[in-house]
Formats: sequence, C-alpha cells, structure tokens
Amino acid sequence: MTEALLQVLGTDQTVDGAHEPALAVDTLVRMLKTMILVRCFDERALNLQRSGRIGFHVPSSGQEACQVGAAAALTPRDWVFPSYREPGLFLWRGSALEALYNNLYGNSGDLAKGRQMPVHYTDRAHNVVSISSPIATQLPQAVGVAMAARIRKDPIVVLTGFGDGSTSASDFHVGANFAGVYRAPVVFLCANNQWAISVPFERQTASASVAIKAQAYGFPGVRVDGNDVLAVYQAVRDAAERARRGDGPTLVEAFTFRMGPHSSSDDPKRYRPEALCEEWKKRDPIERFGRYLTKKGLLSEAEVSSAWEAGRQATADAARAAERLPPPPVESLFEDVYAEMPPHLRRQLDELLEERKAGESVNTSQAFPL
Amino acid sequence: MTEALLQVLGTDQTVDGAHEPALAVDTLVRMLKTMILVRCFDERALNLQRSGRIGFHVPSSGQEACQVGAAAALTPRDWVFPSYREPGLFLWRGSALEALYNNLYGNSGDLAKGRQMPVHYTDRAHNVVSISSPIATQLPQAVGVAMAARIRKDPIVVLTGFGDGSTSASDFHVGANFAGVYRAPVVFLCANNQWAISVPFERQTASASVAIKAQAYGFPGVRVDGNDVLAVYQAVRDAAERARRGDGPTLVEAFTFRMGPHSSSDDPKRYRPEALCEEWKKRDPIERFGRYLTKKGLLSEAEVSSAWEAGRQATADAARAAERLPPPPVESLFEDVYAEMPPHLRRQLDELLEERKAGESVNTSQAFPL
Amino acid sequence: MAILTVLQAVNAALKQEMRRDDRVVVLGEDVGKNGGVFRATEGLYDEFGSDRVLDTPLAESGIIGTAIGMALYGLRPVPEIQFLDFIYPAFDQIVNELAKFRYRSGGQYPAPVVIRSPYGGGIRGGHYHSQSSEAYFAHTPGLKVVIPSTPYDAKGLLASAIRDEDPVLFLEPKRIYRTVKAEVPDTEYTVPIGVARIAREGRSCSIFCYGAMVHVALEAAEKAKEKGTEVEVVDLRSLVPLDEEAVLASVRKTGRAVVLYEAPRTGGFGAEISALIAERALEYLEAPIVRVAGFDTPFPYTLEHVYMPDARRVLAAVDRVMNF
Amino acid sequence: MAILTVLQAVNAALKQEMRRDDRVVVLGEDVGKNGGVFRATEGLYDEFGSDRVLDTPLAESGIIGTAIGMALYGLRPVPEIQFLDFIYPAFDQIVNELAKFRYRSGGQYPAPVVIRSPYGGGIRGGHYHSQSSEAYFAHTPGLKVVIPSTPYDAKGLLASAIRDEDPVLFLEPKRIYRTVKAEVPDTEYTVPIGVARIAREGRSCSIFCYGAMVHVALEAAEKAKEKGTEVEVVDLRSLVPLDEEAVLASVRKTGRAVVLYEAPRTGGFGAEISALIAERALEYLEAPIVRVAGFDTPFPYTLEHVYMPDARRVLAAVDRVMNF
Ligand SMILES: Cc1ncc(C[n+]2csc(CCOP(=O)(O)OP(=O)(O)O)c2C)c(N)n1
Ligand SMILES: Cc1ncc(C[n+]2csc(CCOP(=O)(O)OP(=O)(O)O)c2C)c(N)n1
Ligand SMILES: [Mg+2]
Ligand SMILES: [Mg+2]
Repeated sequence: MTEALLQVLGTDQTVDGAHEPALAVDTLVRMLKTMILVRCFDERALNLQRSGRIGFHVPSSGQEACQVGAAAALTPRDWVFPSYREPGLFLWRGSALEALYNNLYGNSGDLAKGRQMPVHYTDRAHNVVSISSPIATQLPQAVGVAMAARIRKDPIVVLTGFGDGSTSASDFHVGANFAGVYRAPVVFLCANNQWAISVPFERQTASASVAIKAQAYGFPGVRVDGNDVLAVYQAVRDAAERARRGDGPTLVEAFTFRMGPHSSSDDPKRYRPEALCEEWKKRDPIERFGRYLTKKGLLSEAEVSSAWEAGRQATADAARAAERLPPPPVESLFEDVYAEMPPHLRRQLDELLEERKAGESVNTSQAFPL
Repeated sequence: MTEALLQVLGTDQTVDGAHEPALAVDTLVRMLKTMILVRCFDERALNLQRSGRIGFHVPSSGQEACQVGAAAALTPRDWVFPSYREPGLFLWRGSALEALYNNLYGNSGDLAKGRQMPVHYTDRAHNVVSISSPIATQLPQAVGVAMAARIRKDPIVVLTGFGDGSTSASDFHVGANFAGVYRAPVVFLCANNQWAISVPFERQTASASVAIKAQAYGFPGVRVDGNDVLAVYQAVRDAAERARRGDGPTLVEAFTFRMGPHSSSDDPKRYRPEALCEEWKKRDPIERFGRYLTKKGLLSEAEVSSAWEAGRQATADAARAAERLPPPPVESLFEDVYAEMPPHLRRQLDELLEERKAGESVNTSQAFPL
Repeated sequence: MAILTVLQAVNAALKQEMRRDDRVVVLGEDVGKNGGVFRATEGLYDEFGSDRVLDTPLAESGIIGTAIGMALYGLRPVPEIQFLDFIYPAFDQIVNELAKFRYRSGGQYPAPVVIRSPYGGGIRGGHYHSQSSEAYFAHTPGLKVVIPSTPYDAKGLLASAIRDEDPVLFLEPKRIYRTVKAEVPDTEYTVPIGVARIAREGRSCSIFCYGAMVHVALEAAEKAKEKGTEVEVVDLRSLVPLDEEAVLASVRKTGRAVVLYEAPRTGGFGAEISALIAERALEYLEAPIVRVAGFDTPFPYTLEHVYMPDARRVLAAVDRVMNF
Repeated sequence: MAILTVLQAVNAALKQEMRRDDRVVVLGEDVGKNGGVFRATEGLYDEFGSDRVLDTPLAESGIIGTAIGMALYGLRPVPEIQFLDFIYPAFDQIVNELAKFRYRSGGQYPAPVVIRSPYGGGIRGGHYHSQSSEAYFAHTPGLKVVIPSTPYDAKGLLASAIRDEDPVLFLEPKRIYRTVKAEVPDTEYTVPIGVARIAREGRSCSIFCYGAMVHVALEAAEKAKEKGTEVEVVDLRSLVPLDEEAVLASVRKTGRAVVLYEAPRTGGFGAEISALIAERALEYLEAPIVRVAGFDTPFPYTLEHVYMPDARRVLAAVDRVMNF
C-alpha cells in the first residue's frame, strides 16, 4: 500500500484547484523569492567550498520547496528543529543571510561562535534550534518541546525536518512513538530525497513509503510531491492545524530529489545514475512554482529574473561581509561549556593563555574529507 | 485498524476446525505437559524467592501458550533469542530443568557460571542464546544470526521473543527494519501482556496493535490469542515457513496477560485492577488446552492430574539438586572476559588470591529490591 | 528534623523542588502511578498530576531526548533512568546532545536537565543492575556528575542539581538507598556542587571515594585506627566539577593516597584522581598511590561480594601505603 | 613492498583477510558501492559481492547488533562506524552486549566482532566528526581497543584484530589517513595486540601516546633533541590490553613521563597511564607526570588547532618535566 501523492502543481503545468491554497499574493511571491534565495545561497556556498574559502557545505538544491513550503505554513511562535539540509527554514523565518555565512566561515560573528562545522546553524531569536550532525536526534527533542508547550498551554506547534535515511535511526522511532502517546503538537517532515548518501531508499527500508510508517504510531502519514511548494505548504498547514487543535502529530513525507552531491565531499556518480538527475531537473521546484506565478500573472518574467539577480547580489554581499570577520577569540573555546566556567576550565584557559605568550599554534588542519 | 485476532481454541470451548493444526497426538500431549512443567517451574521458583533461597524471579504464569506454542513450531536447528519471561522456550527445546534452577541459584553448575541474575538462562547446545536484561537488544542480534544463516545458505529460522513494552525500545525498530531490508528469516514474537511493569499498553504506544507496526517495515504482522497454544503454534509455524521459503520476517503478536507480578519485586496491585486478574484466570492457557485434549479424548483427566503431579515432583527434585551445588570458584570471576586471560586480569586474580589468604570477603549483599 | 533513608531524602528533594518551582517535571519508566521501582518518586503523581509526573514509553533515548526538548523550552525536567545499566540507549542523547547543547549553540540553547539514576552494586543485581559507569560521563565535557553518600547530601545536592543551569547526572548509590539513615532537615537547604566533604579527618593517609564506597572507607578507617593509622576519608560528592583543591590539600597533609571506587579498575574515575595527584602533588607523596576498585570484568552475580571492594581490601591498601 | 597510506593499509588488510577467510564480512553505511566515505572499503563490493559487503540502513545499533548475531553464528563481521562520533546509538549493543556476551554466557557465546571506526581531530570536522572517545571503551571489560599510528601497524594490527577471538574496537586516526605514508609488505603479516612500540628511543624522558598523537610526539622529540633532551616515544598501539610492562620499563629508564592524548583531559585514557605509573613506578619518578590533552570542552571547529595538542605544547610539557 502506497499512499497517494498529494500534488497541487502538476509537472505538466496543470493545477489542482481543489487543493490550491488561498494564499495572499505577497506570500506567494515571498515564497518564490525565498526559494530563489536558498538556491543562490547554496550555489555560492558550494563555490566558496570549491575554491577553498570555507571548509564544507551541504547543498539543498532541488529541495527548496520542502523547506519553504513547510516554513510558510508555520507561525513565528512555532518552533523548528531543522536538519542540515534546510537553510530555507532559517531564511523564511528571518535569519540574516550573513548569519548563515558567518556559520559557514566559523567566524566571530557566528551565532554558534565558530564551534560547529559549516551548515550547523542556530537561531534562538527565530525559534530555530541548533542543528546537530547525529541523525534524527532532533526528533525526540522536538517532541519534548511540544510536550512542554502543551504543559504550559502555549498553542504552538513544533516542526522537525529530516531525510529518508533518518527514518531508520532509532530516534525516529522513539520520537514518533512518544509523540503518538502524548499527542504532542509536532509535524514530522521527512524530505525523502531517495538516497542517504549512497544508500537508496529500498536498501534503507522495505516499507512501501515513509508515510506509512506513521501507522506504527497511531497518527496519520501523508505523502506529497516535495518539488511542489504548494503541496508541501498544504500538507504542513493541515498537519499544523491538526496539532494546534490538540489532535496530535502528523508525518509528512515530501518526495523529492537532491540535485547535487550529499555534501561537498561526496561524488554521487559513484552510486546514482546521471540520467536520473537530468530527469529530475525537469521537475525543478523553483521553475515549476515560478511558471505557476507568471502564468497566473502574479509576477512577470522580468520580476523573476530580477529576483535571481537580487539573490545573487545578496548572497555575494553577505558572503563577502562574513569573510571579513576575524575568527572567534581563543577565550571563547572555554565559554558556554557550563553556565559559569568551573575552576578546571579556568585553569586550562589560564595555562593556554600563558603558553601562547611563547607563540601560537599553527593551523595545520586538513580539509574535511567527507 | 486492528488486525483480527486468530483463535483456534475459543474461550467458550469451541474449536475453529479450519485453523486447527494437524499435530501428532504425541506432540499435543508434550505441549500440554511442557506448559504444565513451565507453570510448576515458575511457582516453585517464586516460592524459592519468597522463602529467601534464591534472589529473584520473573514469573511467566499465564503466558505458557506463547512460549510452548512458538517453541513447538520450530526445528532443533533453528535459533532462539528469548526474553526473560520465556523459560518454556528452553524446556521445550531440551534444556534440563536442573540447568534452569542452577541459574536461579547462580551455582557452579550454572551454564552461565553464576554470573548473571536469575532467569538469565543460556543454552548453546540447544541454540538458545544467552538472555540479556536490557530490553530488545536481542532483536537486531537475532536478525544478524538470520542474515548469517542466509549467507551460509543454512535453511534455519530465528525466533526472538519480547514484550509489548519492548516495541517502544529503539532496537525493536532497528531490528525490524534490518530484517525487512534483508528479508531475514526471522520470526518476531511479541507477547503482548498489556503491561510493561506498571505502564499499560495505551501509554506505551498509540498504535492500534503491535501487529500493525510490521507495516512500517514492509512485512506482515498477525495477531493471535496468546492464551491459545494452537493459535500461537499456527501463527509461528506459518511465519517460520514463510521465512524458510525466503519470504522474510513476520511479526506475531500474541495477546495475553501475566497472571503474576512483573517480577518478585513487583506489586501489581499498585497499577492493575484485581478484577482483571480474575477475568483472565478464566482464560488460563493450560486449562483451556487441557480441556481441548480431554474433550478430544487424547488425554484423560487422570493423565492431566498426573502430569501436574510429575511437574511438581520434577521441579522439586531439580531445585533440591541445584541447591546442593556450591557457588562457582573465585577464579571463575576472571574467566571468559576474553578468550585468553590477559596479563592485567591475571595480575588482578593473583592479587585477589593472595589477599584471600588473609581472609575471605563476607557476603553482605542485600536482596534484590526490584 | 526527621530520620530519613537516602531514598526518602531523594523523594523529599523532589517534592520540595516541585513545590517550589512549577517548571520542575519528572518523567521516566514507572515513575508515575507506581512511584518508581525503588519508590523514589512515590507520592509525586498524586500530588502533582500527570502533567508534571510522566510515565513514559520504554525508551531511554526518548526519556532523555524529550527531557532535552522540555529544558530547551524552559522547563526543568528531572528524568529517571530506572537503572544506570539501562542508560546506554540514551548515551547519544546525553553525550552528543545534552552535554553539548549550550556550547554548540553559542550559549543560545542551554538544556538544564537533571538525570537521576540508581547505580552500583551490592544488591545482587548481576551484570545489568549493578554497573558503575560514572567514568563515561565524567569524561564528557558539558555534564556535571554528582553522587551523594548520605541522606543529607542526597537531599541538598539534588536540590542544587535541580536549580543548576547545567545538565547534571545525579547518581544514587542504590546499595545504601535504604541502609544508610540519618537526620535530615525538613526545611529547604542546598549543598553546593563541586565541593568535597571530609567524611573523616586523619593525618596518616587519605582515601578518596564517593557513593557507597564512602561507607566502606569509613569502616576501613575505623579498623585502621585500631592499628594507630589515622585515615582521612574524602567524599568527592561531585566528580565534575571536581574539588581538586580538596584532593590536593588532603594528600599534601597525609602524603599517602588510596583511591577507592567500585567500577572496573582500568579507566575508572579513580585514575583521574591518581593522575591529578601525580601531576600536582607528587612531591608530597611518601608512597605509591594505590587504587582499590572493581575488577576488569563484567559485574558478576554470585560472587559480587568478592568483586566489590570491601573494608578488608581497603585496609590492605592502607597497609600498603603506610608500610611502603 | 609498496608505499601505502594508513587508509590504503586498512584497505589492504581487509582485502587480505577477506580472501583468506570467507567468514569475514564487512557491513556499514556506504561501505558497499560507495566504498566507504573515506574509501577504506573501496573495491571490496566488486570483489566479494553483496553477501559479504553489506550496505546497511542508517542505524548504528543495527550495524553492531546484527554484527553480533553474525559473530554468534560463526562469521567474522567487521562493521564500520562511519565516524566514531556516531557510535553512540550503538553504545548499548557494544558495552552491554558485545563486551559481555562471552562472559555472561559462561563462554558459550563468544562474539568476535571487529568494529572499525575513524576517529580524532585535525580534519576540520567540528563537534561531530572529531571526537576521541576511546576512554569509554577502554573502561569496558570484554573489549579490546587497538589504535595504529603507522601504515605498517594499521595493516598488521587489523589483520590480528580480525583473527582475534574477542571483540575489538579498531580506531583509525583519520587525521593521518592520507598524510602518513610508508612501506608496507604486500605479503601477509600480523602485529600482535597488546604490545607497545618504541617509536623513538631516548633516555631523558618518556612520552606515552597513541594514534595521530604519536606523530606530534615525534615532532616534539625532534625539537627537544635540539636542546639535548633525548625523548623516548612509546606508541601504546593497544589500550586494552595495555602493555603495562613497556610503560613501566620506559619510565623506570627515563624517570620522567609525559602523557599525550587528544581526548578531553579529565578521565581520558592518559589518566590510566598516570595512575599505572603512580602506583607501580612512583619511586623512579624524578618529576610530576604531566598530561597534555584536549581541553575539557566539546571539540570545536574554527579553533581546533588551538584545541588539539601540538608539538609546541608537548615540548612545553617536556621542558616542565625536565626542569622540575
Ligand atoms: C548517527 C549518524 N550516523 C551516520 C551519520 C553520517 N551521515 C550523515 S548524513 C547521512 C545520510 C542521511 O540521509 P537522509 O536522512 O536521507 O538525509 P539526506 O542527507 O538525504 O538529506 C549519514 C549516513 C550521521 N550524521 N549520524
Ligand atoms: C533498556 C531497559 N530499560 C528498562 C529496563 C527495566 N525493565 C525491565 S522489564 C521492563 C518492562 C518490559 O515490558 P515488556 O516488554 O512489556 O515485557 P514484559 O515484562 O511485560 O514481559 C522494564 C522497563 C530494562 N530491562 N531495559
Ligand atoms: Mg535522503
Ligand atoms: Mg508486557
């Protein structure tokens, strides 16, 4: 049994009017512009990595609809636990482009103080939680926030994003099961891009879909075309409303494809047929949504072009600004391990500062190989 | 969606002829006798614990049909990974009663050399793997054995038992998912006794049943009356055949009830209505199966009585024999940590032996509180 | 003042803090209706209800993972892990997530979770109901590790832990849950984290220990006194942050050190105490630093009294450092 | 003889052992078609097929759990954990199951699994691609913990590990995966587990280390020589079992010890080395035992070169023990 795939914008340019959400023009235009910005952000970041200016990148090109469709369906008070492939969640919610580049550079302007690898953004001001590398750990955490909000009687919803491979991880199971039991207001958003690095979906699980897994936890699972921003919006909005009503979690599977490598260290040619990439290029979520807006007369071709232009300019400026910031100070290494620095860390810091009077350590780190 | 409950022996003494397995009379009689033996074993063990002769016990009274029905559906070459509530798997497969009591006493005759708590049996000779306390860890291990057997082209099946609470554990998910992907010849047998210590099933998971969880892994789940030994036999035999054919795993949910406490340290009155126990007494799996056999004329009432007598006698004898054996020698503490004793352990042993010349340690351990 | 067991003191601290601060919630397996398998959470469900005392599904990473989320949102969750032996399914959530949240988010997302768990041997629990794996956690920056050895400290340290802004692993030596009793004030008080306690003063030799082993050390000290050896017993109380000054001060005074712990010897937390002394008080030492610990085997069942350090073995070590 | 990197030596050992013994199987995330994210398993899938080189779902406890089952059944599984930072979801399967299987079954069910995993810093991997958590495993009886520092040892120790009857955690210092190259015999050989290697002889002072830090120690030793200090570098190679005699012999000879590791300082495996020396060679010491280690913070990103011990810091420690 495979769930039906919800689609609003057909690949053949048809539109399913019954499911077409009633969104303000402003919102629709902002959605497209954010998707374009995500793509520009991504392309620049990959270039910065290729030219050795940043150490690592995880591109999300091809998956912009999942990110922006979902983000647009939430309110600012809602909380978001993103995976590493969802800068769009940050950008829609209001994080500055420069903040993201600061993270990629690990500089003194980085909100995470240069402590995490690139793409591990964090933004408390917009209720977006610090990204972790270990897969699926954010799911039970998201459920915990949702449970706390219920206890506090705050009408918020928590969304957490992850990939298809992540559904195999133990914390997927544990998070979903807790959510079911406590009817926690959570939206589980799985961007099923059909590969987990080199492992295809059918080696990941024998289940017919991701959505069907929700049955194991007693809540609904839905499948949407993840390259159709309106379908993603629709599904996430429904799920969020359900959650806000007190009816518990939903698992949303957004079926999609990553157009690039898993990360800047990956070579998809080793495991994925090139032809497939060509095919999925035709389903590019930005193009599809752009065509819809222009066809509807909500935006002209020229406006779309200038959105691209603006995106390229904004990302170039932000990256340049980030590059100018110095690295974080040595002292910052020892901050935030605890609320207050305990004596043993103070001692280690003092020793380090003393040692550095004699000369500084040379950075001999190699480029990240994965 | 709740799966239908497979039942052969109705609580009202009706028999579902269509599902009645064609078992030899010998086998049927042996099944009843083993169930009786399990009950006698259990009652004696709990008494031994109550009178302070052993430190701990986990009773399985009420769940004999799950154990014996499943065991009878396997071949001796198959492997079994039991949980702590399944002595019947050992007894059916040929473990000596005394071996089990030796474990309860932790004496020098214990196959595990007195190293584990009571009820953590192990029996290599009968392909029953050492029981672990941590919940659900045996599931991926069972899948590993099944994968290895497939690689070796050995036509064996692996059965692993666990409770309803165990389905929440991460290794349930991980084991089931691997089994699905590799189509491993595994039978997952969940004895759903509706409580995990004090936590009722509906606080454990929001799913409609345990069986339905199989959908998340792309293989079938079935639900049977776990107090009906023929239904359990039937379901496990079907599952084992499927697995042996190369068609992969099955999840069998045996719906049942533990008549006693979770363990010798538990007091179910704190969380479970007494009335329910009275109700489930009427569905006693041994009585039900005994009635079926006597009604069919395969066994007389007198023969049933003497099976009980024999069971009581055998367990009394075995327990007495176990009680006579001395504890394991001190040296055994250091064996089997590694295949060969490395120098640091040899040194620790030598020091200990030296120290003991001056006097031995006094056993001041308290009784196990759980 | 009432005479309380360690277990009752834990229960009293939980009640006190839950009354004091409605952000405090308790969650775990069987902690609700059942009051916990050791009854540490007895009475909480009735008093505070199902919103603040949550029976959870059987999944430790879910218990800790959701507790992290609750803490991020502003609550003060106090999850219970039924036995420390069962904490490992949550190990990733603890060492990769809980311990690093504040740091990795640049201080934006602190996660003040207090994990309570009974630990240690001496109750005939075998492999999986006896482990002392405090060393794993003490080697994990971002966590605090606190271990009381008396009812007074149990209540006072747990209260401090719950008020702390950082994640704390609060380990309860279950062997002394019911056997050690003492007067405990009914009123509110806290015992600061990071300060060791001199459980007994002496000038001949120091024993560094924590948890149930403090009582073994005290018993050995009593016996040593018969031979004229004045043993100082230092109860570390918190492994992280460690009261390094107290350790160094004691060894500078006595010149002799025995390190006592029940975990497996190799790589146990006691090794850190030896290393600390060997680096910063070596010149005061008049004898080698002797460790008395569990053996490097899994925890056994029948022979647990041979496995666990007892006063006899500690006394032998005291003799060794005294007669060097 | 060919010049191989550490990575190529690992690959060569895997090929050699898989050819030699058809019970050897490799499993893990991306180890098949993709040849591993570092390419350690490159070519295995083509040569040995999908029955012996298994791409797994993304679940570390499944990788280790199924490997345990395979080993119980008689195979010799060699699972890969993609980064040591991601091993924790399998922690329970490793410390409660794999490590204890032989013991808890009275010797009936040994589980000879070799877990390979790249570990350590120096590749700009941040929090979650840099950890050195060997101490957790070295404190777990039943496991062996082996860490090569040269291509020769990588091949020889991995071959030994795969032939070993016990579970082995085989940690590969990824920082030197590609940077350290040396001649490695094409023919079969093994390097015994439990025997340390004197990487450089000296009589002034000993540095005890392992993995990538061996090369830092050698660099420091070279610099110390300029000042006339003859540093002995002892490469432990295996933490469990530890070659205690080699450690004690070196310190008895030099009278001075520096312990070097990149993991967080508190409770790191180096503490065990200090404790060993302080207990059994204290009378030979002419100076405190100085540890050089990572700081007690999560592993950072931008400042990793400040975090990780380098030759400069090691040299300062050597100076400290020499000038005591
Ligand atoms: C626990 C853990 N194991 C392994 C990894 C290495 N890893 C990083 S991403 C990834 C694949 C994730 O696939 P998926 O969930 O489908 O997300 P996608 O990358 O396709 O967006 C793996 C195996 C990790 N980060 N964490
Ligand atoms: C990982 C882990 N957590 C907690 C426990 C403590 N514990 C032992 S049995 C049990 C309940 C198990 O319930 P279920 O799976 O339904 O089996 P049942 O006891 O009902 O047969 C718990 C929580 C454990 N053994 N392992
Ligand atoms: Mg994917
Ligand atoms: Mg149950």
